[in-house]
Amino acid sequence: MSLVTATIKRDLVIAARNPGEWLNPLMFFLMVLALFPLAVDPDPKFLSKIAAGVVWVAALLATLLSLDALFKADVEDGTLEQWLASGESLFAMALGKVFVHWCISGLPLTLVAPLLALMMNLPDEAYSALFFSLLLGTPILSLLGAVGAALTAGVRSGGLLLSLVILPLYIPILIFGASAVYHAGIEMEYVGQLGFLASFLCLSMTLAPFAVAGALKLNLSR
Amino acid sequence: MSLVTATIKRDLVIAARNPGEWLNPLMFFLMVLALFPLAVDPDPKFLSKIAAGVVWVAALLATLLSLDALFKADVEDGTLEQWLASGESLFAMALGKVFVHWCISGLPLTLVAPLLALMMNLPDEAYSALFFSLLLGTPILSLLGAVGAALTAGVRSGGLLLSLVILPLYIPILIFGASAVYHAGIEMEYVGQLGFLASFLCLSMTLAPFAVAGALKLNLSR
Amino acid sequence: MPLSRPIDQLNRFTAHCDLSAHQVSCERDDRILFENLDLSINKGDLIQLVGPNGAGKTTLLRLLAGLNQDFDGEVRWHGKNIQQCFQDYARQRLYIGHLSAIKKVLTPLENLRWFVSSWPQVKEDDLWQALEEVTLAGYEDVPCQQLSAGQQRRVALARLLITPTPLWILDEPFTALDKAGVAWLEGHLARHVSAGGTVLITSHHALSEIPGLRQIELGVQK
Amino acid sequence: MPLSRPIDQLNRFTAHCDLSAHQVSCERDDRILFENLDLSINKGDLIQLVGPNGAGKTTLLRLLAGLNQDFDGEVRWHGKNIQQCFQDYARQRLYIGHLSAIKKVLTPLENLRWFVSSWPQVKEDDLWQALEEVTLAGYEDVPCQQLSAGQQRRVALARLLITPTPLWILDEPFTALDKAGVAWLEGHLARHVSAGGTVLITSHHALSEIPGLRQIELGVQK
Amino acid sequence: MWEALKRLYHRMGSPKWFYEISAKWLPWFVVPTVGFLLVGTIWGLAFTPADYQQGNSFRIIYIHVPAALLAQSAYAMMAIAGAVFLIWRMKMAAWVAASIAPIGASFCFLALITGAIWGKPTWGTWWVWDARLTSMLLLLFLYFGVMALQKAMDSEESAAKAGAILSLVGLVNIPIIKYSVEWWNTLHQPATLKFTEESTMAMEMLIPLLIMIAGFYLLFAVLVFMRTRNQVLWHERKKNWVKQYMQSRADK
Amino acid sequence: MFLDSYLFFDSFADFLAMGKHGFYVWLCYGITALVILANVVAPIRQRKKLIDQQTRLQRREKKNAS
Ligand code: HEM
Ligand SMILES: Nc1ncnc2c1ncn2[C@@H]1O[C@H](COP(=O)(O)OP(=O)(O)OP(=O)(O)O)[C@@H](O)[C@H]1O
Ligand SMILES: Nc1ncnc2c1ncn2[C@@H]1O[C@H](COP(=O)(O)OP(=O)(O)OP(=O)(O)O)[C@@H](O)[C@H]1O
Ligand SMILES: [Mg+2]
Ligand SMILES: [Mg+2]
Repeated sequence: MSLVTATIKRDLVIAARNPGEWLNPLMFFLMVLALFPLAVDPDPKFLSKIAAGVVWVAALLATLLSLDALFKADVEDGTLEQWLASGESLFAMALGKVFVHWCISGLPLTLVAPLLALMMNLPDEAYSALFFSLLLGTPILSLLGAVGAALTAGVRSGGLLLSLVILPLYIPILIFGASAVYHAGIEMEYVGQLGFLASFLCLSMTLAPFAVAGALKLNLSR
Repeated sequence: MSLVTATIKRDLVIAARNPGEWLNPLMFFLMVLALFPLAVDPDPKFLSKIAAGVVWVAALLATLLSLDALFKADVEDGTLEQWLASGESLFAMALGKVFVHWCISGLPLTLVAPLLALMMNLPDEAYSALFFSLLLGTPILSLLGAVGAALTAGVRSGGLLLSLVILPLYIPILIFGASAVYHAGIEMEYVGQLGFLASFLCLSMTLAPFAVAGALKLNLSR
Repeated sequence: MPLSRPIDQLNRFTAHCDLSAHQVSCERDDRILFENLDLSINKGDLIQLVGPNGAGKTTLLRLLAGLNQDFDGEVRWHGKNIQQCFQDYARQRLYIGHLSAIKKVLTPLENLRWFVSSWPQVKEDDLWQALEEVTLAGYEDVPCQQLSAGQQRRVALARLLITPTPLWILDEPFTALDKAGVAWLEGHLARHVSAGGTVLITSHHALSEIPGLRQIELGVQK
Repeated sequence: MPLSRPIDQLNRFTAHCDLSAHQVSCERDDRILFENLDLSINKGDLIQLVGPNGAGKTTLLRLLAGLNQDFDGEVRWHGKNIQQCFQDYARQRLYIGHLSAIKKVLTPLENLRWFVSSWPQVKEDDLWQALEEVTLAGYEDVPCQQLSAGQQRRVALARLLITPTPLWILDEPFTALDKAGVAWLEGHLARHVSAGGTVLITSHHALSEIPGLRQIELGVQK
Repeated sequence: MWEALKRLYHRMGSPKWFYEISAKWLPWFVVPTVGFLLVGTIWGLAFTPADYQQGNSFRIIYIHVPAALLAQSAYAMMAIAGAVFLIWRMKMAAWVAASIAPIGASFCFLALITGAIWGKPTWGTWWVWDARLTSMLLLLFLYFGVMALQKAMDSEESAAKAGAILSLVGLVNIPIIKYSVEWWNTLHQPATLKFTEESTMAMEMLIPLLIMIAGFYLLFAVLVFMRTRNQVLWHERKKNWVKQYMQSRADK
Repeated sequence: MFLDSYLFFDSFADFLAMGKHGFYVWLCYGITALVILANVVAPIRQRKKLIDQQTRLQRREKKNAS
């Protein structure tokens, strides 16, 4: 077993021992969704109109929050140092970490979103669009987020800094994701949006791990 | 100089050395505001309707995120242990910490919110309501948040757990705060909502520090 | 480390030490660490807890310092249960554990200033002298994150020179100190004891012969 | 700690050590830590870096391990710059720093399993034996957060029994170990050296006489 | 030719050379900067006729457009300097990148604030979620992210590398962000609010605009020079040439 | 002056008023002036501070050496 697969396995075991790691993003997602009707307007027609956007915003914020811990623990307890010392490919490591992160944040979120969209009175036609846009979009969120997390891993009060660094990069995904769902809701074509998400996913899958690896190396010279 | 004032001073110095501590919540606030038009609908009339709610939700989330670091650093580097060992009043310490937190998160947020509300096309009549509701509301957010932060201080991946613990407590403040602003916008009375916020502030100022002190003591028996 | 001046502040404390443990028992995870321990610690004692790793030295120390209430039996200060006279007890003993309570962004001087804020009689000048004595002269204005492991420990130990408490409770104080530092600390402990103070430490380090030295062995039964 | 079985794995490594530093200089914050250092480390060497706190021992160690590139000069492994043959070098040396890379929620066994994942020849049985040898038998299934400081260090040191690398680079490995542990580790280092391995450590601890022991003093000029 | 370029590159990598040559160049930049800005401002404010639709408020264009153009190209320059630093480890490039960040951010801020002020008389509102405004706002966020990251890092080396990585990731994303925001905007907002078309701009309005654009770019160069010179002094403070330089200033 | 004929405004008051848009135009130009000024002053002050600090340091070092 190589160090990469061992790390993936280890991180999944840790997540299994700390159910909070994957339950908390879900709960946060749920709560942000619940805030809107309370703060703005609980009228079902109104909600149905904003559902697509709000679900996507909530998913984005939930992912953002779970990112903070992605590398921080590894930096603090010396795991990352051992990674760097081991001489194995940081690219593979980055991809592995992102994969685990997606498994415990993006994936559960994607699976649960259709249920929660019920609360927001999402039009019936939009459910499949919601599911597929999240399925394609959340890995991008994890990939881009990992870049920010790696950059801010060694930094005090990194959580907010991370949001600052990452949010502008998330905008295109938000726009296309939300618009796919919205268009599905008014029975319009949404293949284009999904296509954009898919190609962006490919792009970020090839480029983001490089940036992550470079950023992690910053911890070398501490 | 007592340990409480020394701590307040020290924390303010630290915040001054790390401008991120108070700038980042502001930036996050701004960004969350920007997400909504992008994800939902940029139509000014529509925005003007949801402005009150969205500004309050964004303020709430920004405060929430800045809470994570409130006690965590103190627990990890042993400062809290020294506090407990010193035998000084934990109530005073809790109030002091909350005060500093409000100074570097709630206060700047309150001051900047009217400017940002411009971008959400908030009705002209609602500005003073926005300001005063935030002025009364953000200290409550800090106080209640400190309870959650103290409870989750010793916990791994506490950030999200904190949100879970705290969000339900934030709901009433959100409802009254947002409704004050919304009512001001449609030229209705909003003194009642502000009155609620004021009395809730008094209540939480007397009770929350006890809860914080109790929660911090949990860290004793580690 | 040269001792450049008479340690006048050692004689500042007026109270003397009278700490006793009565039938103290403690178990963790079904393993009994110690059982029905009786202990009496008085003026002029220098007590070293020894024992293999995991014997329960840290646990006993924290319990005697009043930082851990998860045990059976009683710890008394001048005949009273320490939890009943905690404020009084806290002002007469100094606890330095594994965590140093040092803020990394602050300078050694600023850190010390916080530590002594409960003792108004301590002068600014004393702080400078204390730093000089632990050979940190010249580092007064360097943020602590730029100090080496041993230098950071010295900042924490500088408190032994300025806080006028008779009882010192130290957990592994020799960690990370170089030879000169160890010699200095041993000398300093001896001086404190001979001036009527009391010291309670854990250390795997073999202390040189100091009058009054008593060893308590834990965890031999294992 | 009884040595219950012959350490056959020590002879598993085939490569031998040939590490050299050429004109290495390093400065931090305007202070020169060392200048134009030449060093040659070969098979059978046991090198102890000594020097006062802040002399630059850790810095030199990390630099020789290839974990710090912020210096002038060159470090070579078998005549090649270590950055050019990093993968090769990394597989032949073991670095254990201040941070232990131990995940607190995992058990000692799980932690070890991760550490050795790069060496497929290591058997599960070896892990159990290694834990037994560091007297952690019976703790295999206890989460590491419940272990004492010294026990956690033993988990990290158990790697010395299983990873078949000729060169060991250890930063303060004696920290937190009890007397028996120190004696065991000294013996183990001696055995490694006599079996043709190489050890490079920093320690303030006075090592007993071991054949091949060489001390390098840093930071005397200060 | 190639050799000459290579020599120039190596010299640019030398902080001392840069410090000395920039001292000679600075006046040659400052004078035209002041000239262009003065002429452009006076011309734009007092001599061009008012726009037949927007009246005199259109005079804001002489700040707004140059600032907006500059803010965008400054980001690209910062990212490219970052890349040069990452690839060739040229420290000068890192210092230039660090100097550009606050300047670019302040021009971005200028574009936004003048746009907002201009919006009030023309559109009756300070802010609308128009494509260009929104992507400008996101650009400002990108700048802030880079600056905050650089500030948060303890070591200068890490700060430079982190800033470079982030600005490169941002550079890849800028076209994507712009494209998505424009696509989103055409979706939601039919063209009710539109900037005046550039092609229809009269010559007498265009010339001062071009002068102002030139002035802003020159100003940018001057500011980058000044900041980079400080960076050089700071980072090279232990080198002999800086010590001697300080000494000679102290003796004077 | 010959430029007078090219001037758009008839009087200085007109110029200030900018046909009801004076507030917006002058606000823009004012803010711009401030931002540019701040951008110019900041590096100058930084440079001064840096040089002061370094020369003081060097003087101290020299004193220590001798
Ligand atoms: C906060 C508000 C605004 C922002 C952030 C903003 C942003 C921009 C940007 C980024 C450009 C450069 C476009 C390019 O690269 O080609 C630009 C150009 C321009 N803006 Fe604005 N703008 C704002 C408000 C306004 C308003 C209210 C007007 C006038 C009614 C206006 C008129 C123009 C004109 C005439 C141009 C140049 C024409 C062109 O390049 O197509 N802007 N603006
Ligand atoms: N948080 C905890 N939960 C459960 N058990 C714990 C916890 N902390 C410590 N223990 C157990 O208590 C025992 C004593 O730990 P303690 O830290 O007091 O040992 P120690 O004598 O200080 O050892 P060392 O010499 O390694 O510092 C250990 O065996 C450990 O397993
Ligand atoms: N991150 C850093 N930034 C700046 N200076 C640093 C940094 N880390 C260490 N230093 C400086 O480098 C010097 C050497 O530190 P190092 O940790 O190598 O010392 P050491 O010899 O290991 O000391 P110790 O015995 O206390 O462990 C110290 O004086 C410290 O001030
Ligand atoms: Mg212990
Ligand atoms: Mg060290």
